[in-house]
Amino acid sequence: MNLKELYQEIILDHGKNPRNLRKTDNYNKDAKGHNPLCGDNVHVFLKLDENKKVDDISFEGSGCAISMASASIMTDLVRGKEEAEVKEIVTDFLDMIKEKDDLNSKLLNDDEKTKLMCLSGVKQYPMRVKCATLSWHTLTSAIDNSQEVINTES
Amino acid sequence: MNLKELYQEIILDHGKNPRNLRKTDNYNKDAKGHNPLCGDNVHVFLKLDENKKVDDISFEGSGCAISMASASIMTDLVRGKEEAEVKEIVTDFLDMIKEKDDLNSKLLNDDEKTKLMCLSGVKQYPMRVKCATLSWHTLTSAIDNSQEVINTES
Amino acid sequence: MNIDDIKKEFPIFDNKIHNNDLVYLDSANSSQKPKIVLDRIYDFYSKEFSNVGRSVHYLAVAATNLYENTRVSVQKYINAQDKNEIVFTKGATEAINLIANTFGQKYLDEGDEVLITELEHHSNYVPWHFLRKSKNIKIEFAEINDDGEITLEAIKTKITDKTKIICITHLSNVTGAILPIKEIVNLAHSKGIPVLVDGCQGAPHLKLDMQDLGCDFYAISGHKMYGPTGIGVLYAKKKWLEDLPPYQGGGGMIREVKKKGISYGDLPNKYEAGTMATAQVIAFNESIKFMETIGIENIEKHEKELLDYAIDVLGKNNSINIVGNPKNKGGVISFTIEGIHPHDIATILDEDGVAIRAGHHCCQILHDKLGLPATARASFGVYNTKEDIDQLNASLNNCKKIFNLK
Amino acid sequence: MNIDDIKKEFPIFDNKIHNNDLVYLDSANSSQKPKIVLDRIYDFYSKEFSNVGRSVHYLAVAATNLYENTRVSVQKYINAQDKNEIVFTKGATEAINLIANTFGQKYLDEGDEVLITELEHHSNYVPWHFLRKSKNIKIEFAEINDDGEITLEAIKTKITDKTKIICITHLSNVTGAILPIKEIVNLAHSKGIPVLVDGCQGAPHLKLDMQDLGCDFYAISGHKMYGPTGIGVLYAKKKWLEDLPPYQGGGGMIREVKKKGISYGDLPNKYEAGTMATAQVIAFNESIKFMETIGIENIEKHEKELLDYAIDVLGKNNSINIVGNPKNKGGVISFTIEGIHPHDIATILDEDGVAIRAGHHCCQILHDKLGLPATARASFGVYNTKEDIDQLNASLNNCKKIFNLK
Ligand SMILES: Cc1ncc(COP(=O)(O)O)c(C=O)c1O
Ligand SMILES: Cc1ncc(COP(=O)(O)O)c(C=O)c1O
Repeated sequence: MNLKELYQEIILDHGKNPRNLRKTDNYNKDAKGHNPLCGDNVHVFLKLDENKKVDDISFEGSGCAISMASASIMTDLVRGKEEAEVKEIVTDFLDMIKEKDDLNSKLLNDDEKTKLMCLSGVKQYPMRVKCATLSWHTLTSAIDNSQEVINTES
Repeated sequence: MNLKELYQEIILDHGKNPRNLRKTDNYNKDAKGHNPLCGDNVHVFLKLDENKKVDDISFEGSGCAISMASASIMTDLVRGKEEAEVKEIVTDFLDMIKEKDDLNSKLLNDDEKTKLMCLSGVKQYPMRVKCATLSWHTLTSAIDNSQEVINTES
Repeated sequence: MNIDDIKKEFPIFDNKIHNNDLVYLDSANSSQKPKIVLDRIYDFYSKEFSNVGRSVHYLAVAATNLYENTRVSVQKYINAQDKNEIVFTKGATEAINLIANTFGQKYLDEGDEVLITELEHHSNYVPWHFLRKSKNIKIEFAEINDDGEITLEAIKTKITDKTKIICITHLSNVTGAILPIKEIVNLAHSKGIPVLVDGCQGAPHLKLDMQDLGCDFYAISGHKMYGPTGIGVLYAKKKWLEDLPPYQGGGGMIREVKKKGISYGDLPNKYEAGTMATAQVIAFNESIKFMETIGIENIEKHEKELLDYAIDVLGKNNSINIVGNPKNKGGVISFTIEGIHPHDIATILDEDGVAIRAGHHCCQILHDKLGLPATARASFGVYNTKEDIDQLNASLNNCKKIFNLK
Repeated sequence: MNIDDIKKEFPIFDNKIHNNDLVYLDSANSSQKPKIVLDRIYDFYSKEFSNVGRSVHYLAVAATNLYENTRVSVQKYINAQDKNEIVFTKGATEAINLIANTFGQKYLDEGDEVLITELEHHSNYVPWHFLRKSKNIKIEFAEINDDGEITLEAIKTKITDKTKIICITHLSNVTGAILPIKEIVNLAHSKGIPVLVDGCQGAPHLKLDMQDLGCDFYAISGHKMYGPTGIGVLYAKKKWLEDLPPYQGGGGMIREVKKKGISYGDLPNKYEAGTMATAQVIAFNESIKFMETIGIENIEKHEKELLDYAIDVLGKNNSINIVGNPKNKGGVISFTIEGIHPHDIATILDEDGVAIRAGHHCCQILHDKLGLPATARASFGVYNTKEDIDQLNASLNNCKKIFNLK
């Protein structure tokens, strides 16, 4: 295992200074996520325009470096994408964290992929995978408008 | 251990043909005993005369050879004794079964002691001690007029 | 399958009982444990121990994975649809109490009926009795026939508009009767009634397939399945676990806890409050593997052979009366000998190293019905042999000699 | 007392974690087990195994005696008046649920108040919360002071005419605060209110004397006392056990079972339904002996030395904030580091073989009050040493380096 891979500079940076940590005005979709193991909470706010494009996305919550960095990078990446595209990116990310070696989506440019791959260090830390995926599951829930609280324990 | 000591002829005889297995008419004291482990039940009926002497004693119930023989021998022995004497005999018997080598009560003649000592074989069978003592505890309860069901499990 | 080899896997048989080999015929009470189960407990505590699900350090991660592995093994073993349909309890008794309590809270009201059978173990009666007191419900008993069986018909007769749940044993721990669960479930479901199966005696001896049986709840005790004490399984269809309230409250079963209110965790955490029997759950995986390695079909076949042999041998012993004569019967023989109380039988047999059980076997209702205060019971496990039956019979003859019977 | 020798009695420390020695600082979560406990489990299953209290054969008699021996050992260890005041459960969580359920059934009605504290573990809150739902009772929280303590005064303030039971932890699993139980019990009893003590953290670390404490109920988890998982103890004064209704129904807890009704067995059987965690109970006797052999006074002294040392060392490490500062404190240190989330700390420490816990430690109410979503926690057992604390501190410095903190 390699702590250096887990805590890369970019993770530490996003963890310490998360982008989009605020509440979008006039958001039209949102969802809450919760990790009962560590007590981490995240609340994702989405504003889709009439073309279902992400006009704004933000989040509130607190958590470890991994979960904050993951939410921060995620919110940066999906702004401007369409709903269907967002879902594709989420799936791609979750697949990578779970089993795949790489990201495959053509919706992401190399720079974006590199950023996301920084999170792949958690693969060696099974108990921390949930930290990296919580905000992503919550984003899906927000898009699907499902009312349930996302719970990464299950 | 020695099964022969446990199942002496006299035990087998009393076990098969228990004396006083009936219900005393006009009894004035009674109590029920129960052994939840084996489901054995005994109901002891006492008729004390105005001098608190045992005019009649009987029992109903079903159980193993040891418990039937014990009740049978007990009821034979205490007939004609006074309440206080009955209690002394009960204590003497229980002491013998629990820890003492012999019976000490002067209220019992040698013949009676020999009969009772036949039950001492259960000492080597801890789980069977309850079978031998159930009716005796129940007799005490009848004399004391206590309403609770005697339960040898505790 | 070589049964002598299997017996060798159980360290208990290396011991002498009153200088005799142990003839263990009390497996319906609790089974002995193979060495791999004991080794697993030892290894877990000495190499991998940690509390489950609460810390992120190495040992905690390892323990949590091992714990969850058992859940998956059980799921596969009983063919449940989802691993979260497997809830660990401390035993079958707790599993049944869990359902009686939560189902009772939500679905039982004054006048409602719970249908059980005369074969039920106290564990599948007393928890329902509590509701009789607290909610004024009724308990109905489906009656046995002369062979000591419960037929589909016996159940049908007792179902009314008020029947809210049917709770039945898979295999009687006294007569050995195997109930027609699938047919009963079909009938019950056609009337919208859920079915709880007490699988204590079913799980160690019969092939289990929850999809085939179709029951809503199935309760298992690990210690009767060659596993450790202190571990049981409640199988429940997901819709029920999602629908019913939690049973015990504590750490691990919550989502969010505030002064004003509490929300509960997802399945199966919702039903696993507090520190669980971690080591026992982990070792239980080895019990499942042990049974899988032999193959439940082979276990069934072996025990059936023993049963047939025992019925034959004891049947020829003219003082012995076998209780019940079910067509579909598992490896349990309860019997009486006219003139010798079961307790005396058990004591005398023990002297020869033959361990049987005497009493009402936690089935007083059945014994009342049969008019017997107690019976003697020999029950089989995979380690038993025909020699065990022969020894049983010889020791029973010794009983008769001591009691001067012919 | 030579602690190095004691450490050798725990096989777990023979293992390497990520190539490092294990520094186990998660004993408040669950303690490691000495070899004698593991050996006892192994020996019991391989030489003496049988179900308890139900059969009369040799193994059953032996097992029943061993089982009851533990009850007597526990009675003596905690100085209970009667061995039947000791009820075995699967853990402290079940013990508290048992009382919440049975006391709640009988004595709590709409508007009644249960007084707990902000320090309580979810296990001593959720079971009472159930009654809030089913019976419309209220739960009041005695408040901590700035040092993370619960004072007698804090309890007094919250007692009203409606207070029906007070439920408090002996030793906080977060701040380490030891509560003035005796004084609280005296106060409560002067108003006729019974007191339940969550002894999960008290039992492994403090001398227990039920006659001195005077509480009505005391809940213990075996796995935190160097014992097996799946075993706990409920101590309850006899008058309560006689007075309260049974909790779970099943085999072993009954007296007579009829179709029309059921009567329950005597103590402690009334509260021990179904097959119990026999092997765990029997092995728990070795845990008690282990603690007795060292002497609880010596354990307390050793852990106090560790605690003082740790507070000194961590206190000098300027990024570390220790949560709470109770005057009377047990071997638990919860802390935060500004700029590093506790989960990240735990992951980084684990790489060095240092096992701590991060999270809310099943105390969300307390963490809410402190305004901390999570803390890191190091907790001690008898096997810990000052070197363990040094390694903890070194690894915390490594965290800071990775996170670029000074
Ligand atoms: C103070 C306290 N109470 C209750 C519990 C719950 O104990 P268990 O999980 O063993 O039932 C714990 C341990 O997690 C604890 O520390
Ligand atoms: C048919 C049946 N049901 C329930 C039980 C109770 O199981 P346990 O005591 O393991 O909870 C038993 C075993 O005694 C049984 O044979």
